Amino acid sequence: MESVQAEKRKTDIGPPKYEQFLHPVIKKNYGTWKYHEIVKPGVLVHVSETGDKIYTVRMGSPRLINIDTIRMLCDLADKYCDGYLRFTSRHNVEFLLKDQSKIDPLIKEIEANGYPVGGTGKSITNIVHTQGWVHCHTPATDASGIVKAVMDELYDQFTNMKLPAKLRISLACCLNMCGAVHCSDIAILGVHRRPPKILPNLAKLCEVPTTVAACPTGAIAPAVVDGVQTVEVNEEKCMFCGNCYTMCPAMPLANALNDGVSIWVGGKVSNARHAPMFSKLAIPYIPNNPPRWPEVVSAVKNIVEVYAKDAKKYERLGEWIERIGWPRFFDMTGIEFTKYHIDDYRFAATTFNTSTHFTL
Amino acid sequence: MESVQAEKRKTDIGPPKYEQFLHPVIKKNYGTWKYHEIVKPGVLVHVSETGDKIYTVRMGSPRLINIDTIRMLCDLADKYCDGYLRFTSRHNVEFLLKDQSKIDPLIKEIEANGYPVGGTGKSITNIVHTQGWVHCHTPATDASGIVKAVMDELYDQFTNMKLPAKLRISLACCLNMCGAVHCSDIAILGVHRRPPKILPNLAKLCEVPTTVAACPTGAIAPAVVDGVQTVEVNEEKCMFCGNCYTMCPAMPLANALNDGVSIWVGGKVSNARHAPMFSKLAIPYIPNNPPRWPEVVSAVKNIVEVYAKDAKKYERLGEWIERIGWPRFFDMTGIEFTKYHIDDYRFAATTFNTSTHFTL
Amino acid sequence: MENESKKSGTPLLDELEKGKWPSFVREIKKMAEKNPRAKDLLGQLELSYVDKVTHWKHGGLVGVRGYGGGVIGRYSDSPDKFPNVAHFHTMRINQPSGWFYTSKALREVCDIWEQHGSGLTNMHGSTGDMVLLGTSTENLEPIFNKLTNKGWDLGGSGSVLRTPSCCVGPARCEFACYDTLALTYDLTQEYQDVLHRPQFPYKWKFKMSGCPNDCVASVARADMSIIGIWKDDIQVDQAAVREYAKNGVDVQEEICDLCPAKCMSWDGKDLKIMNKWCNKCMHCINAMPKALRPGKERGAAILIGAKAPILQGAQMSSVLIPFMKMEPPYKELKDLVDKIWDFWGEYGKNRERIGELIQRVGMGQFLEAIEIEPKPQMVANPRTNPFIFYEEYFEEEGEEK
Amino acid sequence: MENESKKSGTPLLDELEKGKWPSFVREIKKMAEKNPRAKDLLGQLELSYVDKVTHWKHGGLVGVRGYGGGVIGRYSDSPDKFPNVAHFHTMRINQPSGWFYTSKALREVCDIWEQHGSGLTNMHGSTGDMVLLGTSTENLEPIFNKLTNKGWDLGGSGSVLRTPSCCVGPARCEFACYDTLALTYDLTQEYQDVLHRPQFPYKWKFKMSGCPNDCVASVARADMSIIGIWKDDIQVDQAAVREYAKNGVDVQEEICDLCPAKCMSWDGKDLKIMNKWCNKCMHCINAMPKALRPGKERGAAILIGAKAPILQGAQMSSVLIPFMKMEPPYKELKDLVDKIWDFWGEYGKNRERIGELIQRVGMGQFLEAIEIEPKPQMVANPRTNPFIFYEEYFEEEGEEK
Ligand code: SRM
Ligand code: SRM
Ligand code: SRM
Ligand code: SRM
Ligand code: SF4
Ligand code: SF4
Ligand code: SF4
Ligand code: SF4
Ligand code: SF4
Ligand code: SF4
Ligand code: SF4
Ligand code: SF4
Repeated sequence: MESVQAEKRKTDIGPPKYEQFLHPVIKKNYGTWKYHEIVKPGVLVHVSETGDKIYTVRMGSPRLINIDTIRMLCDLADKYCDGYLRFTSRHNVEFLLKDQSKIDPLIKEIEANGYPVGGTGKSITNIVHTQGWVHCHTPATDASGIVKAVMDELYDQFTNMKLPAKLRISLACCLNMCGAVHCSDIAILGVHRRPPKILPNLAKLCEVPTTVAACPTGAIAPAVVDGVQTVEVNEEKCMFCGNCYTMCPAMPLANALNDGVSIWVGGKVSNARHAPMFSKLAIPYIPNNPPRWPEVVSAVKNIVEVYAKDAKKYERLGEWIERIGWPRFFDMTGIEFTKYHIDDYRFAATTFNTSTHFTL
Repeated sequence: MESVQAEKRKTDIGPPKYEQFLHPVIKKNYGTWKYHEIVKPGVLVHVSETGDKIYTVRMGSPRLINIDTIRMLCDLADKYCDGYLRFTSRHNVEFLLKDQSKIDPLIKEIEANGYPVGGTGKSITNIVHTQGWVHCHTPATDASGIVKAVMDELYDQFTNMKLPAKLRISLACCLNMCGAVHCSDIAILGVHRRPPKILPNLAKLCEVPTTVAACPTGAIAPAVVDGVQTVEVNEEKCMFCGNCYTMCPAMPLANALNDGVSIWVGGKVSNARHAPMFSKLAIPYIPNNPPRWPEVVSAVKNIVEVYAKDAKKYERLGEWIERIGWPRFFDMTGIEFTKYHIDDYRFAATTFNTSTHFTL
Repeated sequence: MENESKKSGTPLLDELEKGKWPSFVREIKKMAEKNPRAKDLLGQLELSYVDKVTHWKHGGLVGVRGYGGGVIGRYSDSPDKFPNVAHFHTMRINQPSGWFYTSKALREVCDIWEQHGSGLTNMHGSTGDMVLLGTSTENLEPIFNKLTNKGWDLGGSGSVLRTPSCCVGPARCEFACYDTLALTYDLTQEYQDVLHRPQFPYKWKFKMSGCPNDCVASVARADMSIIGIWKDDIQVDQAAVREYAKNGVDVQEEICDLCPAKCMSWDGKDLKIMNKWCNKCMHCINAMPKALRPGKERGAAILIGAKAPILQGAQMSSVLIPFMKMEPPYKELKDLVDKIWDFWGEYGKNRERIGELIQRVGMGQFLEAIEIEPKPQMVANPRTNPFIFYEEYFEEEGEEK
Repeated sequence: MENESKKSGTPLLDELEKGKWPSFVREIKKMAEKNPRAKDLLGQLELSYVDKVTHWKHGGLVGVRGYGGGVIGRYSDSPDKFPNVAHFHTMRINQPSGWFYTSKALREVCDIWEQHGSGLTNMHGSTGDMVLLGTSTENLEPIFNKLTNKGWDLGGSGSVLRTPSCCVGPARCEFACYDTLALTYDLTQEYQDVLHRPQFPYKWKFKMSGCPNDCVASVARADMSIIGIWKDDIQVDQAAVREYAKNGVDVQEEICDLCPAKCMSWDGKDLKIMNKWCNKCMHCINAMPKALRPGKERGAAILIGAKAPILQGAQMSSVLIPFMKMEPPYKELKDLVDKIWDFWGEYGKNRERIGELIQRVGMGQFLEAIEIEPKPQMVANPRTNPFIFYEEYFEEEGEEK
């Protein structure tokens, strides 16, 4: 039985080879693209050395989509793109057309279905995000809900290209940072603010030494309470990273009253002009306020607007702040600067201002 | 007896008040200086709102000077400067003249005595340095000897002003860095390269726990050898900082064969244009080769020359390197890049290149 | 029990159907009309919106036979209320290079998922997988078998090679300096075993970007970031530059002044580039793609060590190999990877990413172990502290030690 | 014994009499002709040049009565060969503000030192003291008494306030934004007790620079660096700017383009400065001192925490107070200093400098303890890691904890 199954059961085949999924125009012109232009928001044309052209229509997606929506995308691909489509690294959908005249009808149909076209050039594209309350066990906030609320507000920035430069927003629902938000123009990060609880059955669920070792600040110590092996947490030393919970289910951090969201700014990934940069803390904490997190939405919007108004062409948010300086960033956005903004972790000393270069 | 002496004995009087030592022109124009000009190398004129002028003639000094030399300076001050003189923060001597016509005679006399005039403007001024074998117990090299040999070679850079910008050289004879060389255009730093020896009588001279705690890398552990309390050093963990010897005389590091000098570049202190910068490692090790350390001298000279040729006006050494990049710095100077150049201490990660910004 | 979620309604989530941006709530709701898992997900999510905490329990190891990764186990903490999501495991399906699909292939996946799962997906997960969101343990093996029969395989989870991903590269981008899709496919196939069966101290991620624009954010998210660059001169079409100038590009201000290497000059006629100073930032090429192109001698820079913040703070990858030719069979690259994995396997602690290990042992030691020459391109600047672990020294003659 | 050093000669040191730069060897030699201490120093130094190691033994606590600092004890490891430097202690004499002297005052010191010491000095030590280089224990007290009678006092050594020092400032510099000499004198007098008697965890250094050129390198070498700055607009004399331009200064290239804040523009006639962006780097003022001057609303920035590398790596001072008026009696400054010293005294470990303590407890905690508001000027950038020690939180009603 095992051997029969083993014969039928395929393993380690890897993904399908991409070549079979390439539009014929792409296959023919693979590696010979010469230049591109942004035809209009959401529409690109790539021109090959051969003279061939491929048009791309980019559609915004909530990322969490159902199979009927995927089938709808497939229908559109069949109708306009010879059955070919792709997704982007930021979870948008791209339709690939050889026929320019099909662009507008396609866009019309996409919009009729309730999806936007845009995200190209100097715009805000889709928010890279994570699971949140939809699927994860450690979130300090929801992911999709905030993303939806923020993108509703920034919708026009997706569908037009009027910003000084690209602006990338990401969200991660806990410090594990699955959204890798640490290099985003604007990052929304779920944070806990209370130390883990210690469930009574800890020693049954977790190895005490591993749990103790999990804490980066050494806040966890073995303990015996009422004769039972467990751990205790030095609350002074806890900075709510959640690593203990990752290692030990008996130490949950989730706390409805104190979980929430922090906002980070000025990161980037590309090497264009400025080397990649980490995002830096702008707002340490905003309470969770579902279903639409209005305070988070307006905080993000405020930053985008101040930036959009003041930055020069091509200047990413972090480049802009570097030019104007942090004092003016806090000044212009009206965000309060607190002791939480001053680093006190490993590399803290490297973030202090060791010059008189500042504005008053 | 005690009380009699106590009456006569003055304490806590502090230094003489500076005002009594100010040249009358300076006293009169204190705080009202309007601008200055560099008349020629080593000669400044400061002009007051009142129209008064004070001339300064700057004389190079070996810093270690005897009382007869000081008396000679006093004689010159009496003759040319109404008895007033000062020293600079880099240990040069400054003669303060109200009478322009006395400048050249003064310079002539200074030079006749064997001392140079210069160190102003875009030049190399005096090398800030430390005690070395002349007076300290922890040096890995001598101080005054290397300074003399290097300044002999760079003499013309002191007496003229043909560099792109100021160039500040400092020397410290051990990692305590009394010369505060860590922010110098070029720093010469004495280094040990062998772990401390452990003298047999250690426990008599030092407290073992304090000694163990002194080591930043945790290389020292208590030990018992032949029934005697002592310590042992894990050689793998030792980076030769010498802090153990500072705390415990029974752990000397000096090692004739392996002590020597390292060279550091690109630091600065002023806020002019670029914020202050640390010096960075250029050459990890050059053996001690007294009396004239020819390898050190030529290493320094090489860096100065490459810089002088390539940098733009106003560009300090560190600013120049920042513009051309470290690959080209090593290329142009012919200095070898080694694994020692790559930081592996606390902030190592912050010094890695996390971009594709480099030249090949 | 099914009634429970039906009755409750979802007033909070309903708020997220409003607004112009497409709504994930609507996606779930639509599926909820026919799929009980989707329905209970909706109910439990509403409960989270009320309670402001997740209702998923901690972890749980599940998977398909012979694999150690690819499935994220997930259990509801309120199975009584939401029995259809009592188990709600995610399956990560290894996406094709560059996220290219045909409608046919996608429909096949949808059909399988309709039959065995929630009908909900993430297109895609942030590592790159196609994420099938929620099914129960007994469905895992059937889904796996049906998927493999259609040519699909699982992606990574746990201490394995995670699903590699890449930018669109030469398929549709003129900037690509090497074939990101081919390399991604090749590495994925080559390393199937470590992708499916945990053999590492922790996770390992590869991400391939065709040029320094880094459209898969590899420098921020990959243990090894392979970023296309070129070695020779930027290709310039002066006529096309003039065309841009004529059409309103202020070449001095928008191009030359923003060049971080300050290696360009423009006299109104010709754009001159001192290529030996260019640091390949892409800005000028990005701004005038019709006129400028990367050089012809192309390959990639290899950077190492990015990761999320736990425990030491987030890291970006840093330069390990400034330039490597990137052509099949990628022997040089694979030799390098194998050496690094050997070192990591030997010295890495449990749950220690390569970037953390390098920091712990020191970059110099690491380079020596994997036999790579130190190069100044690796550092933003050489060390500033004097705490050097000198290894060479002169022997003292006749001295006792 | 004295013969020993006489016989040996100094062939190695003699090499350092050659060359154009004034020779410290000649300084010692000349003194050696009449001073036995200087002679033995020469001999022992030659031996060091032969042996390539120091011949001074480790430390040794000596001093003058009632003081805990100001003298560096030093003993030869070869007292048999060099009996006159068997003891060879250094005395640190607190220099006058700005290193201003009269010939008369200097001669008085020389006379005392001729009688009781080696006749050798450092003018000056790198902290700023006048350093009298080498005498024996029994001479300390007589020297001290004679010096104090002439108005001199000892400087600092050990865990005390070290001798404060300052740039030439308003005495001879048009850039000075406050009176560095007066402040230095005032603080030195105010804190005589802690300067002479160890009461701190470790050393504390003050350095005062009149402007951001920082001519005493305070940012690199002082636990508290007090650097003059201004608040309002740079004073511009446009006619004088034009004069510089006429005389060959390329105002665009040499001034505007090098302004780090890029806040200047030059139309060939007027130099415009967007002062609200200026970050007080001094470059434009340095380059055209006849035309530009710091603003009129002057004071100082206070930076904290510089030190040499042992143990954590070197640190520069960082901004604590972006702007403070700096006028006698300096009450605001002294209140601040007292608060910091209290905190340091309470929490500082033995041999822990303030900069290390701040790193250990965190700048935020430190600010709170000394009651200073956090300001964005304090940081090059806000934190990048998410490991925030939140202190505020909402209380859970009726929840057991
Ligand atoms: C489709 C996609 C690659 C993929 O394989 O999926 C892509 C495609 C292109 N990118 Fe990108 N980038 C894509 C994600 C990224 C990312 C990754 C990310 O955001 O997570 C980055 C790094 C962002 C960052 O720095 O934080 C990225 C930084 C760039 C840049 C640099 C922009 C800058 O000034 O910093 C360029 C150059 C430009 O736009 O001029 C660029 C340029 C381009 C070009 C013009 C390349 C070309 O010639 O075809 C493509 C169209 C860009 C446009 O939308 O205007 N692409 N691009 C990704 C689309 C994501 C989306 O749905 O919106
Ligand atoms: C006399 C002295 C102050 C004192 O109290 O003793 C002094 C005096 C002046 N400095 Fe200084 N500086 C003095 C040490 C310093 C130091 C400290 C050091 O080197 O250890 C620095 C910081 C160096 C660094 O950044 O590493 C320093 C950085 C400057 C600068 C900034 C230069 C730059 O571009 O980075 C200026 C501005 C300038 O020269 O244009 C300056 C300008 C001046 C001016 C022009 C100020 C004035 O208007 O009078 C003075 C004459 C400068 C000259 O020599 O050309 N001074 N100056 C010091 C002379 C030392 C010597 O003997 O050579
Ligand atoms: C599904 C996904 C988020 C998403 O919605 O897209 C995800 C979800 C989880 N991640 Fe992640 N990570 C996902 C991409 C990432 C990324 C981004 C990337 O790969 O580009 C990162 C940052 C980059 C990195 O690897 O450092 C990331 C950094 C983490 C970490 C922190 C790892 C670290 O070394 O610091 C953890 C914690 C851990 O491993 O224990 C983690 C753990 C988790 C776990 C397994 C929760 C846990 O503690 O065990 C999450 C399961 C959620 C669930 O129930 O489905 N996830 N995780 C992403 C994978 C989808 C896919 O396969 O395509
Ligand atoms: C004499 C002098 C060097 C010189 O030739 O100029 C000097 C000499 C010594 N210093 Fe220093 N330091 C001298 C200025 C400095 C400076 C520069 C400054 O003050 O501007 C520094 C760097 C700034 C700083 O304070 O961090 C400096 C940082 C050190 C250190 C490292 C302190 C630290 O926290 O890392 C030590 C080691 C110690 O304190 O144990 C040290 C220790 C020493 C000792 C006492 C040796 C020891 O291990 O106990 C040296 C005595 C030498 C001798 O026999 O005379 N010396 N020392 C300087 C004092 C002269 C004066 O009073 O004017
Ligand atoms: S960021 Fe945290 S909560 Fe969100 S999906 Fe990742 S591990 Fe889960
Ligand atoms: S949340 Fe982080 S800091 Fe707090 S106890 Fe857990 S592991 Fe330690
Ligand atoms: S640097 Fe070291 S060896 Fe030199 S004087 Fe200072 S403590 Fe002594
Ligand atoms: S020299 Fe430094 S690293 Fe080596 S044992 Fe001594 S204290 Fe430790
Ligand atoms: S990384 Fe470069 S090659 Fe890849 S899609 Fe982006 S711009 Fe094109
Ligand atoms: S790629 Fe960047 S660095 Fe190179 S020339 Fe163009 S703008 Fe300058
Ligand atoms: S720091 Fe400023 S005020 Fe003081 S001497 Fe230097 S330039 Fe003049
Ligand atoms: S002082 Fe510096 S920052 Fe300010 S205007 Fe002048 S050059 Fe620019």
